[in-house]
Amino acid sequence: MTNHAFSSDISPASQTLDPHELGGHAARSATGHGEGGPASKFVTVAYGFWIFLLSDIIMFSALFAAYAVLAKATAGGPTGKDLFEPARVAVQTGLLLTSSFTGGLATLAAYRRSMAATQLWLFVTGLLGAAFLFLEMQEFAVMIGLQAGPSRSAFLSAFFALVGCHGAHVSLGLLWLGTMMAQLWVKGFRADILRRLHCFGLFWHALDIIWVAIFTLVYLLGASS
Amino acid sequence: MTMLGKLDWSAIPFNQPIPLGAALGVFLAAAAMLGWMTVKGYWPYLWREWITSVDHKRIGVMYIVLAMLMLLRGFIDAIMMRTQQVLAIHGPGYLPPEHYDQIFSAHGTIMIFFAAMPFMIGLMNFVVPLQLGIRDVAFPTLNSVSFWLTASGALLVNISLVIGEFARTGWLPYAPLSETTYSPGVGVDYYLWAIQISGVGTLLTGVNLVTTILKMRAPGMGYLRMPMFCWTSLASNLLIVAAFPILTATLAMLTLDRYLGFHFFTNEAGGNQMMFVNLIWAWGHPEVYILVLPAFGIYSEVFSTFSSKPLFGYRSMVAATMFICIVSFMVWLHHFFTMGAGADVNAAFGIATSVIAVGTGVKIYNWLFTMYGGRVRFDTPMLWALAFVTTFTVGGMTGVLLAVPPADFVLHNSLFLVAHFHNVIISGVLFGAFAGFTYWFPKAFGFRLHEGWGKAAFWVTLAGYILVFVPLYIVGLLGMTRRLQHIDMDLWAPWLRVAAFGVLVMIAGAALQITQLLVSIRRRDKLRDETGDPWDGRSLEWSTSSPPPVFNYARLPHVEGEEPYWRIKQRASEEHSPDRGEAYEPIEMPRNSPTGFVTAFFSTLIGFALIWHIWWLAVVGFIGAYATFVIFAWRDHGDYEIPANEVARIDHDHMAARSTLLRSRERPA
Amino acid sequence: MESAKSSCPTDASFPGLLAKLVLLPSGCMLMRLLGWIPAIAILSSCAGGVLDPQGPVGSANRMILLNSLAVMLVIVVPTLVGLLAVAWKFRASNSNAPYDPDFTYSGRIELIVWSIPTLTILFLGGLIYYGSYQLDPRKPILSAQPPLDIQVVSLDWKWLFLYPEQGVGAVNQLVIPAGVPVHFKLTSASVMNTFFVPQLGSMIYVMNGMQTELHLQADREGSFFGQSAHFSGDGFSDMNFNVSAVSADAFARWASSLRGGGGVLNANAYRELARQSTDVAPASFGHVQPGLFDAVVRQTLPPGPGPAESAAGGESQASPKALPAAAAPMAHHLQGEE
Amino acid sequence: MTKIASKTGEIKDRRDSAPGEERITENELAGGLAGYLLGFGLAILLTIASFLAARTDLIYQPAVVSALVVLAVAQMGVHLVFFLHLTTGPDNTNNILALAFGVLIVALVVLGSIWIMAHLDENMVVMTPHQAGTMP
Ligand code: HEA
Ligand code: HEA
Ligand code: CUA
Ligand SMILES: [Cu+2]
Repeated sequence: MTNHAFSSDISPASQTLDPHELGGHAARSATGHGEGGPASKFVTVAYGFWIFLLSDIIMFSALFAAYAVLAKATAGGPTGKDLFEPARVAVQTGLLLTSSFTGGLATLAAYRRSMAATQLWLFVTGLLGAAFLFLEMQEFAVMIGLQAGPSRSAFLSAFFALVGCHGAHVSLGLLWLGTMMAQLWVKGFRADILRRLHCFGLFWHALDIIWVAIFTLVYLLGASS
Repeated sequence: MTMLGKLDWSAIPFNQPIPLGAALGVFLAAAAMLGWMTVKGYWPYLWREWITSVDHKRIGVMYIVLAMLMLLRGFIDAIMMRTQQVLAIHGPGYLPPEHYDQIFSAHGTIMIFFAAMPFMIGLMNFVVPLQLGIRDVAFPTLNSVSFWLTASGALLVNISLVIGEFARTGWLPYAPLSETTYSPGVGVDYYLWAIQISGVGTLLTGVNLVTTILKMRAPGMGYLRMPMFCWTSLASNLLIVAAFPILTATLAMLTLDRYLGFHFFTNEAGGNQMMFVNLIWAWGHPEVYILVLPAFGIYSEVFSTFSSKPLFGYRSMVAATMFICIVSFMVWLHHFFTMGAGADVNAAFGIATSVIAVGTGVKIYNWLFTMYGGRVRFDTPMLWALAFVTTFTVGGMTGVLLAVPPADFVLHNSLFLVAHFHNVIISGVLFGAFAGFTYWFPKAFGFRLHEGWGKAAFWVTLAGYILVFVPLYIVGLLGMTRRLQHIDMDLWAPWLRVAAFGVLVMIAGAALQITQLLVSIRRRDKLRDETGDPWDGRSLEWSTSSPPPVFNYARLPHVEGEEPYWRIKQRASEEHSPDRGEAYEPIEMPRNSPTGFVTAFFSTLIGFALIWHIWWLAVVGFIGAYATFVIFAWRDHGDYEIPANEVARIDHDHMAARSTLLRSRERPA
Repeated sequence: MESAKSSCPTDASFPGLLAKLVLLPSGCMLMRLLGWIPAIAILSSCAGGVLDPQGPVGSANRMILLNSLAVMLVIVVPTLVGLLAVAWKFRASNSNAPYDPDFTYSGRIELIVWSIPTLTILFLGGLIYYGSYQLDPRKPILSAQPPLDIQVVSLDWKWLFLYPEQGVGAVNQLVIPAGVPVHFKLTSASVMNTFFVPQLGSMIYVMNGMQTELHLQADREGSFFGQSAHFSGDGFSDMNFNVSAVSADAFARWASSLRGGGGVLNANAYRELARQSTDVAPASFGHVQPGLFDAVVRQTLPPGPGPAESAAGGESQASPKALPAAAAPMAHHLQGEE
Repeated sequence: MTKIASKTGEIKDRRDSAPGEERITENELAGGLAGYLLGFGLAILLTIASFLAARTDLIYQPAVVSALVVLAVAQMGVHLVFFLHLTTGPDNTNNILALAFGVLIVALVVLGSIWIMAHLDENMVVMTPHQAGTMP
């Protein structure tokens, strides 16, 4: 794992002959399409997780579709404009965004094999995620207290399901994070743990992307229209 | 009673002799089976070699065994429906509505999710890594988890036979019928949790196989050198990855409605029932192509092998496959043309639907030209394939007819529709499964299935199939609607009698098929396949022994063109030696793991607990599942090593058998 | 959409075409067999069903159905014949057939193979496009006669028909004047159902809290079978009704005879009716409270209660009066007779 | 990981990167920490812009939607490029193709559903309870 061959992976000769790497699929030469034989375990695991994330995003898309269709079905109850608090959402966004950034820092630290820094940044990431989650739970509690729980109207059902599903993902992420930090602590930078760490990074960034869609389509549009 | 949630003695159908008898029968059979295995001391063997196995071949076989059991269960449901409908002409028949409604719902659910899907996934699991020339799928342990979650879902559906009831809503629980107001019982909950749990398994399979195909091919196996079955598997698994999350989300919404008083699809508080229909078909339509695409791949292999020719128009076939894969996501509205979306929407989706016929047509013609100029051998797999192309073309045509909105306005939900989809599913998927089963059986077990019994089963099943479903087309045109528990129209009666007779013929077909299996097992020594290549095959799986060693290939094959195995054979028969003469190296293989089995155990527990509102048990289940994951993640050694000399020894025997074969076969120029 | 002629297949263009198809490669058994399957269906359908339409919409449905089928058969039948012929000709035991394992690609065949289905679909696409617009269920039927308005409510498990102009209503019995376009507005009191009279044509879903529309017309007097085409629960199999198309005079007489009679459908009676009940005999109401249908659509009248509050007896709780036998042949278990 | 031949004789594809792999950025202008910082900064700017766009009167109101959508798409792009290290390089082809497939499906499902449901709803107009009839 310590031998990181970067640009040298592509031999200088091939670079000059084929600067845009559009060359033919000469037998046995790796092409990025798997013609060189099975990919490394790291690539395989990360790619598999990537596919899983895409499927997860498609699941969210069904929830988004439901929200879009039901957003007006307030059944005489409160609307988004009545309920949403832009300030809270702004703070939540800041927290999640920063946690994505610190997650990146953790990845970099792991790349440098620095245990202390990795653990520290993972911890900060988790902390920010937990703070985000806390604000979200608080928001839900407030809404339910206002008789604006998920059973009030189809709009609120769709809202709670969509935002709640994201929240559930964040919670699962925290559970995963905690488990993985313990593993990292006990077992060190082992190949399988590094793979999981990498997958966690992908997961966390993807949650951030989904949040971007949520704060735009649910909160900002809901509060503005 | 609160300890057990909603569960009490009334859940067991003491007052209904038929389900109770069936349940007792199944229970006794299962108990006898378990007892027998205990007495014989088979448990350690089963645990070691099967239950905890992460070998893609073993998992594939287990999928197929599950599928065949569920096929039998679904078939029994079908027999009950066909007989009920003839006995209930101007009468009540023998199945009251509340029971009959469960039967067609269970039939559809079981056939699609627990017979057809596992059969196809089992075949893909078994074949794809072999055809790609690799040692296992990308994530072997996950593969085992997938299988056991599927089994867990199947188990829940079958438990509903004994404890409680199954959904009475049809195989897709349209809201608001499936909401608590109109379905207060546990039937829909059984459906929801069974499908959610097995759905997770299916999704993971999709991820696994997509990754395997895109990232794990033998050196030199470029995309355009993959056998057709790998391409259709790729398409099918891409569809799984894209469609199953929609199903998960949709059923989750219904679950929230039922459990937590949400209002996605209820009549009250602004819920929108049409949204359920929309979302469920956004999954449901791709689903039917998830089923049929792998079958198209099987047929491609079969046509090519038994015509002794490479597949005709390979690139076209690839293009058509990916075309179907994408377009199948743009047509879902054709299942609710009659909901009233208006002319614009209907026309757009009608045209998009019929466009799929182009991709499928191309495939049909390419199969035709594959036979053209070949030497067609009518072995059982080829018979299934021929029955498929012909009858499927008719079923596809009636599908296109349904894609014409004004025609669908009078055929929707009629028995014409029922006939359409059995016409495509049985010839497409079921015959494909049978063809693949017969074709790869020798690879899996080292001996062939008996041809005589196989052909008899084929002809009888084909006859039964036509006798059942042609009459259904006709009664459909006569206005008969689906899911009728009793019938009052004399007009339909004669055709229903023909269909009932047809199902008797089908029973004979199924009996012949089971006989074929039993006879073949008894005469396995005569049917032994020593060479690993019983059909004069063309793709890599035939180059290893039957059954293949755990590691599939002692040395990964180096692919230097299309149909690599065919080339190896040709070269070898010229050189009179299959051996490349390279040295053996030790091989690392993944260790067995009980993770899948244990996870599924806890999932079943969670499912059952949630169905019956036994909340504490659900919590226990969740903790158990989490602990299982942590323990799995904590382990230090995921792989074990097979030493080089062991690999050499295993491979040597195979090579010896093979050389004799290759020398004995003369190759046409 | 002019009115349909006699409905037996002798005058439909399709069997002629079919006969040609069957006779063309005379001697091919399989062709005959395949040709016979739809033929049988058509022959037997004289007695009722979607190939025996009794109104303009149904006729147009059938025309489009048969057109599409014919177009597809033109290429599907040769395909089937070709498949079996090729398989047989190139059987391994036939030493006369050439073996050409290198015949794996032909640009010309490739082109043909993609274009044949494409062209067929292009034609079908036109049919789909124009058909969808012409037969949109919401499109009124062109007619000199002003349309009759009928409101339809599906209940668990029976059909309620309301005549807003006449102020009367009926359960599981639909009486319409022949030759007059009918404008249906439909909704459901509980779960989804589909309103479908095979011999009149197009069906449409009904849903609670929503209103769908449908235009149908019966060209001749007669009695037709109607049903729900979407499963709606345990009583679904009995959710059928008889459609009596009668002369305009008879229709007027029927309506006024109802109006004179008893049976009041107001909110309370409706609530009773909305309870689950199966195998409900046809019944009628001489007075229907105005605005009832809208109240159901707007959910001012709540959705049906489902199994929870339903009477165990399975008998309709409303107090309807049996239909006057003179106006309409009343039968619950309808036969296929005309 | 990038050894040419492993113990089992498999040849690893060296020009194949995992999604998000850190080494991808080594050849890029803003690699490592710089890349994360840049991405973080851009994301913050875009977020602020979104919140402002939702409140300001400077944008023609009906067009606020498009402003928000554009900003969101831009922000997702920033995340993909700077945090998930997606590039158009040949080593990333598979990753991008998978993403494109996912985006296509998401678009089909969301836009298709909205289109279908809009038509269904429009054809089944129900008046609001306020306009309800005179039933008791
Ligand atoms: C994969 C899907 C699948 C399959 C294979 C089948 C197979 C069959 N189906 Fe099914 N069916 C559905 C999917 C399927 N069905 C669905 C989705 C519905 C809708 C449900 C709903 O309304 O909600 C439905 C509904 C349905 C109905 C209800 C119609 C109605 O609504 O009125 C009927 C009635 O006859 C029916 C009949 C049959 C019959 C006779 C078969 C037979 O063809 C079965 C034949 C089986 C065999 C020939 C296998 C026997 C062989 C073995 C068991 C041996 C295996 C062993 C070895 C290989 C060694 N089906
Ligand atoms: C494996 C399963 C499978 C397959 C492959 C198909 C294939 C097709 N199906 Fe089917 N379908 C189902 C399973 C399947 N279907 C099920 C389960 C349902 C009902 C579910 C329920 O309601 O419970 C259903 C319902 C269904 C409907 C809804 C009807 C209704 O509810 O009212 C429609 C409507 O468009 C339809 C159309 C089609 C079309 C156009 C194809 C096409 O893909 C067919 C293409 C093939 C051909 C056309 C033949 C070969 C082509 C040629 C030889 C070329 C030349 C031909 C022409 C140009 C016509 N199907
Ligand atoms: Cu359905 Cu409106
Ligand atoms: Cu479909």
